[in-house]
Formats: sequence, C-alpha cells, structure tokens
Amino acid sequence: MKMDLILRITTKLLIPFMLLFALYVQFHGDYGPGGGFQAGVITAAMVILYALIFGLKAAQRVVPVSVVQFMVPLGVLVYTGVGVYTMFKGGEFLNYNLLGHDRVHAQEWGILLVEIGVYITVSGTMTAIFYMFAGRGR
Amino acid sequence: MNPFIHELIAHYNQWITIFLMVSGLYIVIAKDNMVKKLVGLSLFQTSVYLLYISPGKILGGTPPIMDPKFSVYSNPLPHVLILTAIVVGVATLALGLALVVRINEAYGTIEEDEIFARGEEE
Amino acid sequence: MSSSQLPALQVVLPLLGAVICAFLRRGTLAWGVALCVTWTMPVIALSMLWQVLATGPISYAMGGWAPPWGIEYRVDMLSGFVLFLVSGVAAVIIPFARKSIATEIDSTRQAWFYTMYLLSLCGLLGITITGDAFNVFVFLEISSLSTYVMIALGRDRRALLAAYQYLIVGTIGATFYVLGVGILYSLTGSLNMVDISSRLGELGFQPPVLAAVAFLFVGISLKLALFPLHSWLPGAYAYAPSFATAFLAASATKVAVYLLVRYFFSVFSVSQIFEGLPVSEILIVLSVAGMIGASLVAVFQEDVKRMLAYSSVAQIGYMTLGIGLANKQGLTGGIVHLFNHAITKAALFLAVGAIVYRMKTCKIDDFAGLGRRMPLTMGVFVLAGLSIIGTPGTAGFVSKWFLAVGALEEGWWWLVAIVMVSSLISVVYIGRVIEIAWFREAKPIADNAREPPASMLLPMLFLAGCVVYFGFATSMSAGYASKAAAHLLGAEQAIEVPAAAGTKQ
Amino acid sequence: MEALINMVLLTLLAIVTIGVIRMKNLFAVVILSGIYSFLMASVFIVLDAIDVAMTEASVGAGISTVLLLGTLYLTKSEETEPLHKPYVALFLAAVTAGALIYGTLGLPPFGAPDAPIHLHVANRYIENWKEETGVPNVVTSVLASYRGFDTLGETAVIFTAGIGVLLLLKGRKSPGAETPDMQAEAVAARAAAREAEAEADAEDNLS
Repeated sequence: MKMDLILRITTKLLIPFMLLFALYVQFHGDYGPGGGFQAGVITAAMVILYALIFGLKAAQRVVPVSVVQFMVPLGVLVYTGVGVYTMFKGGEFLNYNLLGHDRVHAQEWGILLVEIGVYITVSGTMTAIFYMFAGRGR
Repeated sequence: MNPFIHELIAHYNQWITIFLMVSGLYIVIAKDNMVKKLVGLSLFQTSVYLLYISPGKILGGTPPIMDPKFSVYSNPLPHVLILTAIVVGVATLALGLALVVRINEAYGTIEEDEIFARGEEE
Repeated sequence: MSSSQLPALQVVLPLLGAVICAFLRRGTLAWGVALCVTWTMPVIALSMLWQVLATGPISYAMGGWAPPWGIEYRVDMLSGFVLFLVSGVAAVIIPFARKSIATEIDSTRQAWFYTMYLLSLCGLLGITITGDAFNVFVFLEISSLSTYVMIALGRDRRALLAAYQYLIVGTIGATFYVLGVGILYSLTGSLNMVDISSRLGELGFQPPVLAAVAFLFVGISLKLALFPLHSWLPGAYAYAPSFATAFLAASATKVAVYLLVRYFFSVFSVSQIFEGLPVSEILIVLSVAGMIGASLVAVFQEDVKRMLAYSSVAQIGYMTLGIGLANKQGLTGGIVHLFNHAITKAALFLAVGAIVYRMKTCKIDDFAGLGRRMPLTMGVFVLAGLSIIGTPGTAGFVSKWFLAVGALEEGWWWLVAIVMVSSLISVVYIGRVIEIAWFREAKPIADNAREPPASMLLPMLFLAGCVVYFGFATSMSAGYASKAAAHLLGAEQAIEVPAAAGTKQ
Repeated sequence: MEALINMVLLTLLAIVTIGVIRMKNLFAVVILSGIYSFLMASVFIVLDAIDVAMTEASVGAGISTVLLLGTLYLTKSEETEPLHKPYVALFLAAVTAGALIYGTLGLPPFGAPDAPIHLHVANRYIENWKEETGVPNVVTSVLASYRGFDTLGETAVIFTAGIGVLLLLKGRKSPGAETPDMQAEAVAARAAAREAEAEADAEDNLS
C-alpha cells in the first residue's frame, strides 16, 4: 500500500468534498435534483472509496460495523416516527400538515424529517452491504 | 416528413425498450451462470423503467423543477415511481448476490446446471 | 388515536415491530415483540371487518391526500376477509415459532429472523389493504425479499438454491406486474385502483388493455404458483425453516390469489375479462392441469414437506378454478378455499414442523411408528389430511362442494369428475403417510420421539379444531365468502358509488 | 434535436445489451452493465427525469457495479457454456416481445402533451405545488409527501435487504465450505453431463 501515494492523498482530499456534496444533495433536494436516497448512496460511496484505498480495517475503525448496523433500522424508525406522531396529533399517517401552523412550513418540515430517515437507512445499509461482501473474502 | 420516419420516431423508444426488455428476460432464462442471470434481471428491470419514463416526456418540456422561466414541465409522477423501483431493484440485486456468494461457498460453483447435474435437486 | 386509524395501524405496527426486533440481540425477546404485534393484528382486522359489514368499504387517505392523488387504503368485503385470514393464521401459529426457530436457526440470527417474519407479514397485509396499484408493488417486494431471506435460513444447503430460484422467479413476476401497471397508467393516467377501473370503463377495449391483462396475469400467477409457473414453490417450502413454511403456505400464495381476484373483478370488470377474453378457459385448463399433475407428482415424493408443497400447488388449482368459473357458487368456492386451505395447510406444516423438531428429519420412511409415539401430532396430521382430501365434515369438503355446484351450474359435469379424481389422488399420498405412521414398526431414529411441548402442540390442536369447526359451521366462512363473491360479481354497480376522484374519506 | 439524441443513446443501449448477451468474461459483463446504466442515466436526462438519472447513475453504475465486482472476487470470473440449448428462452422472449409490441403500439406517441397521463393525476402536482407543499422540485414533493407512503415502503425494502444481507453474510464461513473436492465434484458432474449429451446427440444423428 506504500506505492499508491497519489491515490491516498487524492482520496484524503476528495473525501471532505464528497461529504459536502452528499449534504448538498440531501438538503438541496427541495430545489434541485436529489434527496435522502441519493445523498445516502454518495455517503456510502465515500466509505467504499476509503475502504478501497486504505483497507477495510481502516474504514471499519472510522465507521464501525456496529454503528452501520444500528443505522439500518434507525432510518425506518425516524420515518415511521413522523407518521405515528401525526397520528397522535389526530391526522392521517404521514399527514405533515399537522407538524406546524402554516401549511407550507409544515410540509417542508415533514419532507425534511422524512428525507433524513431515508438518508440514515440508505447510507447505513449500503455501507453494511459493502462491508459484508468485502469482509467475506478472508 | 416521410410518414415512415415519422412513425419510426414516434415509436422508436418503444421499439428499443421492447428489445432491451426481451434481451434482459432472455439472459435470465437462457443463462446458467448465477451472476449473469442477476445482471440480466437488472437489465430487464431497468428497461421497464424506460417504459414508464418515456411517456412522461413532453417534447419541448423541462424537468419538473418549478421555475418562473418555464411553463411546460414533463410529468413528475413516473419519475417518482421509478425512483422507488430503482431502489427496489438494487435491494433485490444485493440480496441475490449475497445468495450467490453463499451458494458458491456451499457448492463450489455458481453454474446452475452443474449443481443440477449432481442430481440431488430433483 | 381513534378507530379511524385502524387501516394504517394494520401495516405500520408490524413494520415498527420489525424495526424493534432489528435492534434486539436475543431471539426470545424478539419473539416476544413479534408475538405482541401479531396478536393485535387479527383484532384490528376483525374490527375493520365489522365496520365494513355495518357501513360499507373503509377508505383511508395516507398523508391526508385524497385519492387518486395520494395513496388510498381501502378495506372492503374481500380485502377485510383476507386481512383477517392472514393475520389470524399468523396469530395462531406464532407461539409455535419460539421453540421451533430456536432449534433450527443459530442463536445469533434468531432476532433478525423475527424481523424478516414481521416484514413479510407487513408486506402481505400491505398488498391486501392498499387501493393503489403501485403501492402493491412496493409491499410485494417487502414481503418477497423477506421471504427469500427466511427460506435461505433453512439448514440444508439446498435452501440457498431454493431461495435464489425464488428470487429470480419472484422478481420476474414483480417486474411483469410493474409492466402491467405501467401500461394501465399510460392509458388512464391514474394509479388508484378504483379510479383506474372507472377510467378503463370509459376507454372500452383496446390492445394495450389486453397486454396489461396478460402481464398482470402472468406476473401474479408467478407469485401464486399457478401450475406451469410453480417451479419455485416445492424447493422453497421444503427447505425453509418449518415455521416459515407454515406461515408462507398459509399466507403468501393466498394473498397472491387475492390480488388476482382484485384485478380481474374490481380493476377490470367481469364483462371485460370473462366475456371478452378467453381468461376463463385458460384459468380452468391450467387449474385442472395443476390439480391432476401436481397431485400425481406429490404421490412420488420421499420428503413430506415436498409432498405437501406439491399438494399446495394442486390446491391452488382449486382456488383459481373458482376464479375461472366466475359464477357466484364457483367464486364462493374459490374464496372459501383460500380460508379453508390456509388453516388446513398451516395445521399440516405445523405437524410436520413438530416432527422435525423431535426427529430432525421429514423423510416419509422415518415417520414409521410415529402414530403411537406422537399420537396428537399425527392426529392433527390425519385430520388436516382428511380436509385436503375433502372428506365431509372437514373444511376442505365445503370448498369442493361449492366448486362442484359452480361447475354444474355451467353444465360442466366433467369438471366435477376431475375434482373427484384429484381428491382420489390426494387419498393416495395422504394415505401413504398415514399407513407408514400407524402401521409400521418404529425405526431406531424414532426412539426419542414424543409429543412436542405445549407451545407447539396447542396451535396445531387449535387449527385442527378450526378444520372441523368450519367443516360444519359453514355460515361463517362460506356465508361470508358468498357475500363477498356476490359483491365482486356485482362490482360494476358498486364502483360507481364511491367514484374516488375528489371525494375525501 | 431532443428526439435525435434520444435515438442515438437508445441505439447505443441496444448495442451494449448485445455485448452483455455474447460476452463470456464476467468482468466484461459487469463493466458493460455499468456502461448500460450510465447510458440509461443519459437517456433519463434527455427525457427530463434528472432525479431518476442521478439515482440510476449512482446506484446502477456505482453501487451495483461494486457489489457485482465484489461477488466476482469471491466466486469466479468466467462463464461456462450452458449445457442446454436456449430454445425455451428464445420462445418465451419472443412471446413476451409479441405481447409488448401488440400492447404498446396502441399507446400515445412519444412526447405528445395530450396523453392521458399528463391530463389526470399529475397536473395537480404541477399546478398546486406552491400552496400545497411549497417545494419547487415537484419530484421531491410527490416522493416525500403526496406519495410519501410509497417512499416509506421503499425505505423498508432497503431495510429488508440490509438485514437480509447481514443475516446471510455476517459471521464466519460455515466450516468445510468450498473445499477443492467440491470443485472437482462440480467439474466431474459437468463432464459427465456433457458426455451424456454428446451421446444423445450422436444417437440423434444416427437415427
């Protein structure tokens, strides 16, 4: 792994920008293309790139398997949680209008929360699946 | 314009979509290699996405992101459906590949006909 | 939360349960969660069913968006019935799971097995309850993916192969389904089933409609294992963990049959499907081929689970036969057979599961002498076997009776003869097991065989009780099914009333 | 112009597909399927589906390719010639193609603004976005709000696949798996099957 100095340094330079791009895609999804799913995939791609260059062990030190494994159901919980909350408020499941006073505002909150849920599950799952395939070889 | 060319353009998307879909299906059924079958399966699914997206397009329209500069937008609903379908497709692929890895560990091969040739599966 | 939230809870609770199980590590704890969730399901389904009987179909607008813009949940006579069936059988068999799963799956994987089970339940209930054609696909995939995983967790290495084959076939089926929905969407611009139906009525008959029918028919038939498309089913049932087999046999194919009925009778109309197209003929021919062919194959199986799986393919033929007849008696027979076969097959597979629990095998020859060692378990097997054959006094008789009456109504006495022949073949394969179990000397492998613990025995006995009860008290099962059938056949008028567009709840 | 670019990309897609069918080297097949996904993403851009294009590029060409390559690393990279002839597959494919041609040619022509799908449900999303959701990317608002429940289902599918793969691949390999004997067994089974087939062919030729 000593020979690929260029790869290592480029990767280190790239990773912050990838994360930034993922966050942009996540939170700018209301105005441009993108959303939780795409951002989640980009985040997972970041971890995969890191693992390919620095090795699986190094990647799992930064993002441990247990964390990733925890994220898989967590996102679904967040998403469902929004729905259950609106049910307790007396509306239909996932009726975001009850999340605030002003309708447009409430909808934006709902979409934001839900997209975060999608992001958590997708980034966690994609990373977990990669870990499983990459770790099976030894 | 020549009516034949007109007809070709009007239905070219559909012709190609049908070709892609049928090729994907052919790979899934005809091949014995489990990885190649899954590749065929995902080609098959992807071409079905095209069948949804094509009718959503309006010639001269723009992507359905609202902007005062435009007035004709392509249909957003097929896009939403296909986003969901793509996610489902990759989920299926991941699970299928995990099964292939396990089958390779258990049988030492990923060719279906080799496993059947052993005769324990009838 | 008021009672109006019930349709959402029916699907959201199992999903939440699955999420909770995914966080847990201990199998027993996860089983507890699964038990709590599963036991609330039939309560919800039953209270919705009452509401439907009292006030007509329930419509629930997800996210508060009125259909057809949002996703509608819709409970009517038929979907309420199937919801209760699936959740009811799941509730009865879940106590069986703990001990059975504990011996068949590694302790590190048990909690996640229950996640998969709850997701599968969630998916099946979601397919049944939703009134949105694309939402069906999403839940179909939830249930399918979790089912593949459950099958792959079987002990034998052949379980992996069975899961892989089911994954390929199931995905082709789901993609065909999406294709059919896509064509319908291009034609009507809508995804809501009620809305599609009313718009299709305006369109009349066109080639794309026929293509949509064909793709939906093939796609759903792959999932329900209609005769020539059943190749995935025997392997899947034979090598999955015993509990998973019992659950799937009682629910997954039944929900697919429900979906077929839903499309043929509610989305398309009876006149479009059965008068304009040769669907009826195709269905009857395939059903008959399945009833005879699969039964014959079942006779030659060495493995009891595999034998019962082929018997399932044959029994699915009875259900599709009822759909193909498309008259009131025949359809009643088809629908009531959904119910009767679900309880019967669940009882049979639980009995086999109990034997696997004690003996670690389900080869027919190893059943020798079990009639005396495990009398209750084998008693359940015999009783449910009689119901498969269609002996009077068991649930299986009731459905065959209605099917025969339906066939006679069309003047097709030969069909009655075929039903009889198929029953006679099932006498052979069920009888063979009974003969070996009661009239042969026990092998050394059966030395430790004794009745399973109560948590496994009680669900079996309860189901066996149901098999007998519904053989006599036909007013509940068959009476309700005939109401649902009448509703479906008269669906053309019924659809005009709610005319979903624009109306809210 | 739009229609022309669209046609060129679609033709390329067809060529790549033929490559996937004919190639025996699985690495080549995987790379071709990645190219297929990129081309498909380009088609989606031409068809105004930019959200879909972004997803297809990142999933189809990105994650799927990584997973496929990972699987090839764990298994093998050459496809062997199938034992049976592909007549059944050809027949089924032909039937499907026939049904599709019959069915889809009656659908509205490409790009027409008066097709039913533009006139019914979707127009509300485009007309009322400002009052109802306030989110300019209509795809996001339909995805997360109007059809938010579908997206919950989609997330649940991902969750299912994640836990499923963890269940299947987590932990150590089962002992005794993939011994050289098993590979030898596979090769022997294959050779035997080939011989039987050759004999059957020879008999056919004789008679």
